[in-house]
Amino acid sequence: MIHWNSFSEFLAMGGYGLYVWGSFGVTALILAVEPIVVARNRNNTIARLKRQLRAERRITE
Amino acid sequence: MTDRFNIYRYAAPSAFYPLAGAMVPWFAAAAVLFGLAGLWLGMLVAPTDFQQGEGYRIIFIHVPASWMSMFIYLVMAFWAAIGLAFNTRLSGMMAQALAPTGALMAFLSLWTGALWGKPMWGTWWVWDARLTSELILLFLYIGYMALVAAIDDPRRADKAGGLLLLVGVVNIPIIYFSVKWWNTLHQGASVSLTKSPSMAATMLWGMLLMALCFWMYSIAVALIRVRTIMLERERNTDWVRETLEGDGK
Amino acid sequence: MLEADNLECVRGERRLFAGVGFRLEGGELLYLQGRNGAGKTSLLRMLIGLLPPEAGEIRWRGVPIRQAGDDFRAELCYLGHLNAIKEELTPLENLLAAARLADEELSEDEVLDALEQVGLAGREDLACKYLSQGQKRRVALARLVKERRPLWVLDEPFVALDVAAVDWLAGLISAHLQRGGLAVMTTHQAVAIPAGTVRELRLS
Amino acid sequence: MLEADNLECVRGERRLFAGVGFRLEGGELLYLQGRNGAGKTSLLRMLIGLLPPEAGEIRWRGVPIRQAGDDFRAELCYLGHLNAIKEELTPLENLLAAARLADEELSEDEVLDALEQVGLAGREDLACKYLSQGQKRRVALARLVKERRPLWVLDEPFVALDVAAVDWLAGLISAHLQRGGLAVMTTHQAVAIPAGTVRELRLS
Amino acid sequence: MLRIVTAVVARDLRLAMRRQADIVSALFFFIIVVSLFPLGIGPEPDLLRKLAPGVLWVAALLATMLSLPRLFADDHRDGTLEQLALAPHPLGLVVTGKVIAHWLVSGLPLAVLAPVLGLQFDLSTEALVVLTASILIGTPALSGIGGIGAALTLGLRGGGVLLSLLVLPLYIPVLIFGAGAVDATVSGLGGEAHLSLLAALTLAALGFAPWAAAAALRIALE
Amino acid sequence: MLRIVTAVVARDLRLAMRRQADIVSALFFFIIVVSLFPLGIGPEPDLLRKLAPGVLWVAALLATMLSLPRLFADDHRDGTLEQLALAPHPLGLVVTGKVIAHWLVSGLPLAVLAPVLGLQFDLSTEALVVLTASILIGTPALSGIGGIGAALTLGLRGGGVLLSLLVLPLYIPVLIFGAGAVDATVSGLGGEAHLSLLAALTLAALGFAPWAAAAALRIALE
Ligand code: HEM
Ligand SMILES: Nc1ncnc2c1ncn2[C@@H]1O[C@H](COP(=O)(O)OP(=O)(O)OP(=O)(O)O)[C@@H](O)[C@H]1O
Ligand SMILES: Nc1ncnc2c1ncn2[C@@H]1O[C@H](COP(=O)(O)OP(=O)(O)OP(=O)(O)O)[C@@H](O)[C@H]1O
Ligand SMILES: [Mg+2]
Ligand SMILES: [Mg+2]
Repeated sequence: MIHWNSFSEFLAMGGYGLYVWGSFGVTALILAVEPIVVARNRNNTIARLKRQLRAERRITE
Repeated sequence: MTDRFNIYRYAAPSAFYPLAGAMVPWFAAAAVLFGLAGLWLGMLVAPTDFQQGEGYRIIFIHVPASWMSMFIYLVMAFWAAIGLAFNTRLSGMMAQALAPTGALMAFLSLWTGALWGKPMWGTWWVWDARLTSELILLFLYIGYMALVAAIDDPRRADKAGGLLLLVGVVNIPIIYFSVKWWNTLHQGASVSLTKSPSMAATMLWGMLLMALCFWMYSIAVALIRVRTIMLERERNTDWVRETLEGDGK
Repeated sequence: MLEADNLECVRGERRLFAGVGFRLEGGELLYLQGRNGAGKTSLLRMLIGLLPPEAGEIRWRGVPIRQAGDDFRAELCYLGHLNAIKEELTPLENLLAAARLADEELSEDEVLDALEQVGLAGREDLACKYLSQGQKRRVALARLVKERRPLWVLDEPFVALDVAAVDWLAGLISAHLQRGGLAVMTTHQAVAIPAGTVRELRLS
Repeated sequence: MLEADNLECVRGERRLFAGVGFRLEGGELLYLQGRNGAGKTSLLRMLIGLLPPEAGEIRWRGVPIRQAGDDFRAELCYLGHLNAIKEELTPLENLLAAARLADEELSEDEVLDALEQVGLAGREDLACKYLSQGQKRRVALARLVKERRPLWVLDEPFVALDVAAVDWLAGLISAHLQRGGLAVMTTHQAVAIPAGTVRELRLS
Repeated sequence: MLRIVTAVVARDLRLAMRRQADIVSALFFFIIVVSLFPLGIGPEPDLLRKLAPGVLWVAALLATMLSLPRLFADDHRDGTLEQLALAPHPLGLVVTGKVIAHWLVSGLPLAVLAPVLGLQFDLSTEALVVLTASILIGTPALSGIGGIGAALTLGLRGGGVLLSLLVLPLYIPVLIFGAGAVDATVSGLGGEAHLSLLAALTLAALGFAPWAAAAALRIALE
Repeated sequence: MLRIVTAVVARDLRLAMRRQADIVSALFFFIIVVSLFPLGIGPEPDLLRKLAPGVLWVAALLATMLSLPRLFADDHRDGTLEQLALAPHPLGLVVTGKVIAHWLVSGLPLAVLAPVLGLQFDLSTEALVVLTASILIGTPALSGIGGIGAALTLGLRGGGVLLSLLVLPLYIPVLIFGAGAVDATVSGLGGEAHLSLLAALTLAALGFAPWAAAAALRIALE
């Protein structure tokens, strides 16, 4: 059922390796990096807001 | 006020925030599953294309990315229309949360298309109608993000950005139909609801699974982003304070 | 005639005021007071419908102004801290253009007359960019001379005016009130308006 | 210290004034009066060297200011009716940048202190475009708090300020005069400057 | 209704006349950009003839765009825009007037000048006629769409460049049909189809754009 | 002396960062203009390769020029320029600082981006290197000369277009040598001669322009 005979054949992609893997590589990179950036952004925001909230509490108390 | 919140129950950020939080893992998991299945079908099982050799496998990301880039813009425009008509706070945030992902999808469509074009057409880039309008779409995304970033008052930014989205939405049909209207290098739609698909079943399934993967992925990322935006925007409301005092979930 | 209920103003993170309300009838002047940054200009912009209030409602002749739309605006005259005059045009041209854009009939003679009243006789044909601060303000104020719309909203109208012009303007506002007009005004200068009922509203 | 001889000002076709002269020593305030358009702003711009007079001469410490050049400007502080603040920058950044460009040493603490004095505590980090008219003016005036250069030239400094701020500024000018400074000022508002000799010059 | 539109047009034209420089300089900008190209590219006549439609249209587009930032900015800065927004008639009418005035000052002169510049590129008479027609028909759409961009970026510092970013993508169809019309004529296919598409674009833009721009202005004034 | 220059540069850069949009959008303007030409002209690769140097340089020139009107206008409008003119050091130094900041914001990013856009036009590596070098060397001259124009047209309404009118003729030598350098490389002649002429132009412009601009500013302030 699997179409390829060997791993190197898979990598070569019938001579189109550069183009196919270039596409898949960049896509994988972007789809991996975006969630990381988004999650980091979220954690930073939460940390900053918590800090602000605490500072505010301290002033009003 | 209260009855309005009942009508638009989940249009209220305080109600949407936990709901979105609960949905994220499911969409993320679905994205991974669909992705693995799609890659397996597309990269390992699907046969060689008789015209394009193995190079055609780029289709498994090129087409989903192209579809998503257009679809996300439509969704943003939909939210913008809702926001301008009913003045709901959530809609602007949704549009903003979607924009970066949409821009990335447009970029991926261009990138993979360029990498496909080199072996197939012998050039990275031609000034063909579809390619050009996809480029315009990328500019529209960037323009939207730049406009929203340039306005500091978030509510004004939402309204102005929404207006821009509605104006720019005319570009979507142009991209989609450009291949029909101008007879050009780029290939026409081979998947359509009315005609039976003209490609091998494994290829088709691989592509559809990858499309679902991209779809789930976009929803998951946009939901995380919208939750961040909500906290930031509503930081002075009670519900955000309570949320922050908990664990932020 | 002009009512405001429970207005709330939020700018950025800051709540400037909340629960502000008043009721103004013909012949009355509302004198808005408050320190710098209290929100006077913001309140005025709400009253004329340029800034949507965070909460509360403003009614003119019983109808919410958002709904009244053009009907409300047809009875309103606003003078902000910007003069709304074109530097390249002469005072005469400025006033004629303003009248035409506001859909009012105003003849050249009437305009010349108004300019003379504000002490700009002899400068009708000098481009406004050559005028002094106070003279520019006078051109803006000349619009009020023939103004018969019932509601005047004035943001710091006395700024840059010399003593004589301040007196003149105070008289003009009085006459408007005596004709049964309404006015809402802010100013940091203590200026006595001779006629009409003066109500004060303090933002803080 | 500051002398003006026989100044003449012509704008366009119009001779605004001629034969104006005065002499100002340390600790003295020159209070320039005149109706709108009399030429007060024009005279001030001559004194600081931005507008060459039609006739006459201005001397600082006995040297004509055209000749003195940078030496004169190093002792001069001018505040026009424009605020000279950047709308995008915060008050803090504005004042620091202004000091650095005028080649003065000013620490962040000093600036924060000045801002607190003008009543902008809590707004140090808000971009100036969000400030109210009066608050913007206060940012511009905050430059004067630490200002030790001997000659202050102020064009309508009280505009847009509320009563408390007017009093504060009058006090600041008095202190400057008591330190032996000179000041030239115009204003249409009657404001008493408690200390120093006040000389008046009326243009008409 | 018409009275308001004409009043706005009259005022804006008078202002443009007073500034004089405006009209003349948009034209000169057009001329200079068009003349820059032969300098940057070199003087081969065949090459130039091929370039002509594209270069002329891009230059027309840039010249129109350059004057956009000031479409509402002056009125905004001196408070006139507030007064216009407070006038008792739809703001869309006022914007329509301003768009018309903008076209009269910046689009029309380009159409007048285009054939003269086209001669420099050795275009045939027929191509020149189509060029003029396409610019005449297409530039109102540029003014209309530009109005939306100008309104959206109003009051934002750095607006000028942001404005180009927003507006240029929307200008591209106009550019394609406009240059396409001339191209088609040059290659003997006839430019009518392109021209009628261009006319449709312009009608759509003029009917729709002023109201979108008016909505954007209300947002900017908040 | 240096302190003043750096103080001005620091302030202007901070302002640019605050507006964010500015830097990004000048770049995108560049990208968009470069992409417009193929749209107007048609997609033949051979033709496009011939156009590349001219188009890229004209676009760089326009992108620099677009941001010129605001070089002094903002400072003029809010009164900062008066204060700068009253500071106890030569106004020319202040102008030098502003010109440097302008280049950092508008010229430098263009040089970074130019090779990527050059790829779209199918240029060789060598040509791309020379293109980048020419833009890097040439744009400071554009900022400097532009400063004079900006100062001369300061406070004149309609200044933006008038400015282009004044400045473009002075930009032409830069354009010719800049595009010429790339052209010479493409046709195998080597671009060094052009590049060194360009460098000479830039040095002359940077030494002389700030003082001319300062003089023009004093006149504008009268
Ligand atoms: C940068 C260049 C390219 C861009 C921007 C681009 C854009 C798009 C877009 C927007 C779609 C989705 C529209 C639809 O489904 O009808 C699409 C689909 C497609 N593209 Fe491209 N494309 C590019 C290059 C290429 C190349 C070089 C090829 C192949 C030689 C190619 C082949 C396809 C195919 C086969 C589809 C699927 C059509 C279908 O089945 O519906 N594209 N492309
Ligand atoms: N984004 C923002 N964040 C925080 N505060 C803001 C923001 N925008 C505006 N403000 C505040 O809103 C107020 C605006 O006040 P407004 O202009 O209405 O005052 P005013 O009463 O007219 O004052 P003045 O007497 O000086 O004219 C100011 O205090 C300003 O600091
Ligand atoms: N080109 C010109 N032709 C004729 N008159 C001119 C010209 N330029 C300026 N003026 C006049 O010069 C005067 C400028 O006055 P200036 O600004 O110095 O007045 P001021 O005393 O400061 O007034 P204010 O109290 O209103 O600030 C005005 O009366 C103005 O009309
Ligand atoms: Mg105010
Ligand atoms: Mg004055």
